[in-house]
Amino acid sequence: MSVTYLEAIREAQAVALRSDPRVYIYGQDIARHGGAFKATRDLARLFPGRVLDSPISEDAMVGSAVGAEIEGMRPIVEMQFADFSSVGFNQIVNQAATLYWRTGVPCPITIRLPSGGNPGSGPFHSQNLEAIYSHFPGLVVMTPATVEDAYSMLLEAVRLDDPVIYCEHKFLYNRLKADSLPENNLPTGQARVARSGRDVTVVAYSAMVHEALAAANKLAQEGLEVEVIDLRSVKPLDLDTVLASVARTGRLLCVAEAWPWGGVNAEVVARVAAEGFEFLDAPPLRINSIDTPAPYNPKLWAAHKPSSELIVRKLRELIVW
Amino acid sequence: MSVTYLEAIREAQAVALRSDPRVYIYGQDIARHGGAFKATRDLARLFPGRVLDSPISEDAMVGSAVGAEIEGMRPIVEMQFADFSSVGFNQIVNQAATLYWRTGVPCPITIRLPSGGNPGSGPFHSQNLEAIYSHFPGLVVMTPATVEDAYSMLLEAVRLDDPVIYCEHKFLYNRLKADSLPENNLPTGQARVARSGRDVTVVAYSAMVHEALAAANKLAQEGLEVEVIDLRSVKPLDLDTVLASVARTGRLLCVAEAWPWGGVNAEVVARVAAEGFEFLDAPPLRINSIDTPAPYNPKLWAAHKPSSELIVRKLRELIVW
Amino acid sequence: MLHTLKEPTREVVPPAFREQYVKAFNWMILARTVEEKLANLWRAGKVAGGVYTGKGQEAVSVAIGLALKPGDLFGPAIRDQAGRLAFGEPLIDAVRTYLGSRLGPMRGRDGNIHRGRLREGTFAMISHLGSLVSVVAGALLARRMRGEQNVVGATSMGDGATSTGAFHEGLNLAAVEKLPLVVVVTNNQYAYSTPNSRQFACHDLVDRAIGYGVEGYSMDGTDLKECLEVVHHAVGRAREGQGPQMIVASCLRLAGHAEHDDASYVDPRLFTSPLGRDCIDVARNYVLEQGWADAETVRQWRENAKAQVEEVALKVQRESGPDPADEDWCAYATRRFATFEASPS
Amino acid sequence: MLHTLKEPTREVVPPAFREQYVKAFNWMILARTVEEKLANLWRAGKVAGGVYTGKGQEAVSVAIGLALKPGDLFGPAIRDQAGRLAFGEPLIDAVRTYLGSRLGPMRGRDGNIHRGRLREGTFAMISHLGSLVSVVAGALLARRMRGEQNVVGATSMGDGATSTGAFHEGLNLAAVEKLPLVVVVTNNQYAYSTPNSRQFACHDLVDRAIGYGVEGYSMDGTDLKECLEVVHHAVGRAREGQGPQMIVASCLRLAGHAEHDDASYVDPRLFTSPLGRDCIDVARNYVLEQGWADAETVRQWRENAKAQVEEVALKVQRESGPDPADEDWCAYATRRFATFEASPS
Ligand SMILES: Cc1ncc(C[n+]2csc(CCOP(=O)(O)OP(=O)(O)O)c2C)c(N)n1
Ligand SMILES: Cc1ncc(C[n+]2csc(CCOP(=O)(O)OP(=O)(O)O)c2C)c(N)n1
Ligand SMILES: [Mg+2]
Ligand SMILES: [Mg+2]
Repeated sequence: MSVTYLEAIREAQAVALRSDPRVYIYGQDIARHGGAFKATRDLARLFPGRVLDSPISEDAMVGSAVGAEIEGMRPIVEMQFADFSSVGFNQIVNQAATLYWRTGVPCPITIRLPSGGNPGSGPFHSQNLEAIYSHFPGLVVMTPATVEDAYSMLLEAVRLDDPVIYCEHKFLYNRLKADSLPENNLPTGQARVARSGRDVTVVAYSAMVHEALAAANKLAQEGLEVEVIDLRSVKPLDLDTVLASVARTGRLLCVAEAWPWGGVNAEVVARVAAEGFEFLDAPPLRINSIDTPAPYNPKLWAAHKPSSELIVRKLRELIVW
Repeated sequence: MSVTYLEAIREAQAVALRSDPRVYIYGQDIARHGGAFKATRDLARLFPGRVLDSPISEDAMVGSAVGAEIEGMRPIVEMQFADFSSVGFNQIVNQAATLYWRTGVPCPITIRLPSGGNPGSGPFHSQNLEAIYSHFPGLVVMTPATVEDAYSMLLEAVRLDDPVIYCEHKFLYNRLKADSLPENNLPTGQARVARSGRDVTVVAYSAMVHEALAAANKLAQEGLEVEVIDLRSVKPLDLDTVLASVARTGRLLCVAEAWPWGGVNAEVVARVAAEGFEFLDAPPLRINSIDTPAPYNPKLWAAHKPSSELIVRKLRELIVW
Repeated sequence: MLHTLKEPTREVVPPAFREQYVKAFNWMILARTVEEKLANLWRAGKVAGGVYTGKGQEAVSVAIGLALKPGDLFGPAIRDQAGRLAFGEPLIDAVRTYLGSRLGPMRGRDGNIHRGRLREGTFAMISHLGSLVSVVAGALLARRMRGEQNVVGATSMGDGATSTGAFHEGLNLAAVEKLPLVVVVTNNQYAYSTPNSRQFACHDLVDRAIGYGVEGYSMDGTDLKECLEVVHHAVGRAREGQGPQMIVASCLRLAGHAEHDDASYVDPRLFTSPLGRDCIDVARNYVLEQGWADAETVRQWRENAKAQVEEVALKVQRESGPDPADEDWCAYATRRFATFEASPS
Repeated sequence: MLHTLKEPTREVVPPAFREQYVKAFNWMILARTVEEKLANLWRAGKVAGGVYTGKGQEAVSVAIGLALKPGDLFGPAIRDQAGRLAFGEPLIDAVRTYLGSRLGPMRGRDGNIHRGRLREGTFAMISHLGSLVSVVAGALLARRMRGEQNVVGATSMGDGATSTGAFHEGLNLAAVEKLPLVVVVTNNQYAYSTPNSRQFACHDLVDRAIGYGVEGYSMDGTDLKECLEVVHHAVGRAREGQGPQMIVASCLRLAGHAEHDDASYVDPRLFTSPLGRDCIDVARNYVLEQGWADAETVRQWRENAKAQVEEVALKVQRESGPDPADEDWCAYATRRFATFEASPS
């Protein structure tokens, strides 16, 4: 048996629905149609009345999920694309994120954001918004990079008593496969060493983990040992694992597909610079997408986002600093 | 004559209306009532038909401003509080921010965000959203800290061909006074050395510049020379001025009222760490508000945000590192 | 689909209604009294931020609180002191929340009208207007999914809030799901300083009901009798499974937007128009007319309200405020996540 | 306030109308033809992303484009190929934009239906449904402030887009300002896979008009004659200063949501209902009936359209795509701001 990243997401939802009567899923075209990406394929049939098509109303989708969880449910909201969560933004950052802090009543909702670029997706179907949501207190932001994490982190998202922004990367949906789904996994808030190496640390998350691994493989042929850390969740962010790595390598490169101003890369670098200053033998560097919207044309798109080639080049600079 | 920060904002709008027939102002309660904070006092009377009350529709307020500027106007949109821009978020980050890049047609709109905390304002009338807007390509984000900048930067915002998020700090409205308004000023994208010093660099913006200056005054009595840099705009962000300062002092503390994850502080630290690594004699540090919503109770609020006392303490740590 | 109960029959008044009316009137007095006290505390510099009162809107608000039953849900708006009390919110909640007390339901973290007791069915609004509509709708959806029958959720808002996308999306969602949601729009002619003419262009906001496919009513918000009848009827329809109900009440905001606002922008003619009637005066006259109480009894009721308010205000002012040092600075229910984020101190 | 022109008189057809009808029919054919070509290119792997066609909706769309005059404004939606052409968008724009050409109006930066020529009055939509309503409204506000009379702005959307807060806020704003805005809602029974029954609960979306205080019309979107008449009338009313106009056209989406979608969720009975009529067939029959052309002439028109499309497609496919190396990676009109932000390469 082989299972894709997308199937893992579907399967996690099936398990959540099966094992917890409080779970339901709400989103556009997710019932009979199984969703724009088929992440809920068949679930409406298997779980009647618990997978509901919503109107095109992202604000109300999120607001209603908050109301439902106050009354004891554990909703999963599917945004058709991460980019459209901008319309539900207010309910996410002001209603859901603050609820527990204001009232003491937890807010266990999961919002799935199909994120990131694909050739031909263009400026409004390619966004990476993890930095936006991480800035707001009260939100948990997950960014699974593997089939295993896509599965186990979504299950954990549903179990957690906090609102979770679950950023699933569309580029990985059908490209990533695993042999089986895990029974257990690291808890959220713990990063993973995706590849060990002693020369330089690359911190990445979501699809960029794979670009980083490709770069590491490339450089391994030249005898360079690159350690790759997969953050898994970007809020909370596991600095300990990063620091332990930088303490060994002395060198740090952060890679993210998001735009360059602020965001995960800046946060990681700022923390390492503050708390691991003495470990650093070279300036900590960052790679992001270019500071423009994501272009539609596939060639432009490929140049807009970080690639393994670019990572290789930057690592070569870094290593000789 | 003495003029407050708030009066400077009103005056800049009066000048813009007077000197450019394309300028109009749109917002809730801004016409006859002169706005919740009186930033448009009397302007509706002085400029008939050009200061318009909007319905409570932040999405449409911003959308309509984009439409109007496409047809040659230069709108100023007043959000009643920065916090409510979350409802206009989609039109800001997707419609306005991308317009020039997508179509080649510039997007000269100014969105005024009354920002920041005041005693008793609570979680939804205190927010600092500069990090959110800075993350999106295409937006200019201004954070004036002085009466002079409040005036000249707002005039520049209206003149610029890009969408400007103008973050005016409510705490400064009536507390800050100047003798007169400037004829000229630094251009946007250029930071200002608010106070010179050779021992340590504090980078701040908006209201926190004054907390930093208070801390610097305090430490000056102990013979410590703190350099304070006022970023003025956080996107674009003037790294050169910051680097030049850190090159002299070797020490950096960034102070912002916004939440800790990501944001201006992280961006500044990450850039300095990358481009000024060899200048740093100590870890670059940050101070932000606590990672919860801003509390309503004034005592809690005072403990939630950075204060000059906290800055003094951190600087003392930093200086002996 | 559009019902108007503008002229309900006034002849036969059953004893149960009399009891209801008198109870409502007393809640209205208590609401007015506590808000006057809060305004005084504000003028004395004891309340941070603003004080927002429901003066002139107590009849509409109390009718909501009384039409709901225990187990129902209520999402109040800015001017719902009367409805909150009638639905069961303890009087002390308002005072504690305005004074930022740690003992109040918001523990000093949020203030004034941003309060609620979620476990008792009163939602705590965020400031963003319109955003409770979908929350209450979602709560009703949950109740249905959990198999609970016989529940109603009501939410209240002003004329201005109807211009928000959140209102539209929330009501439409509720209509699609045919949820037992009662939306009460109190058209007090202004949203802060903005008159109806700059807020909407339809003849009456109730004209929106048909476009959502929900039942609509307009009522005189100054007349407690009409308010009790119409809201009771609409809540009943919702409870019977007739789907969302939209009520538009007309009246005038008889105070500033908040205490700091002198409301000088209000058209003075409105005060002398039928919209400008004070619903408490109208109710008092009705009670006297019907012979349900004499002037002395009404005076007694007022004294009683005053005594309650004074006692509570005194008590709360004696309570100590929150201490930042033992504040629990954690925005996460998952406590271990708190340690991950830097919190300078 | 609610007009229905469901049964316009069909007797007298003035020559100007005949000319208009035939012109419209030809634009419809051209739109259908170019979209079929784009679908073919997509199947051949030459188009990245999706292809979204207006099959079955050409009558509504073309009526908008033809009712507007040069100098008017148009904010098209997903399925407005016909209206775009009729309003003056060059045929090549569609092909270039779908193929990501640098020479198209979006220069490869945005694709497919996300195109426009702002200086010629056609707005370029972002993906977020409903968000053009306020943009077009604001453009009309600007025209008024600049003293321009006699201008109309039209914007188009689907049934699903009416559930967005943006639609509500935009139309309400336009109504308050009494702007010459024509909103055309094409109810093609589905929003992607979601049927009307899960999207709204009112009887007919035109029932929303009264709640905004705007004039409303419903029309048969499969009948070109009715579309031309109703849209012409509404645009005229807007131009005369009667404020926003809302038209709801009924029809069926005769293709998938996009080419990758087989639309298997569509209720098959709809295809054989009056809603399922293909507006191009209806128009063709009408032209033949009226004796305005014979079958051979119609065939000729189709051939003509095909030739135009093939020529354009060939030309665009020969053009070279954008080169990332000389792409101008700058999101700011203020060019000096570009240098401030790191752009890795
Ligand atoms: C989305 C949003 N925008 C702006 C505000 C600021 N604001 C608070 S109350 C208010 C006026 C509300 O008017 P209305 O809904 O009529 O209620 P009323 O105060 O008249 O009871 C405004 C504009 C807000 N709270 N939310
Ligand atoms: C705010 C928003 N949410 C979701 C989407 C994804 N989406 C694109 S088209 C579509 C369906 C649109 O349906 P309708 O408005 O009826 O237009 P039609 O496709 O039927 O012409 C959806 C849900 C979007 N573009 N914008
Ligand atoms: Mg009002
Ligand atoms: Mg549709």
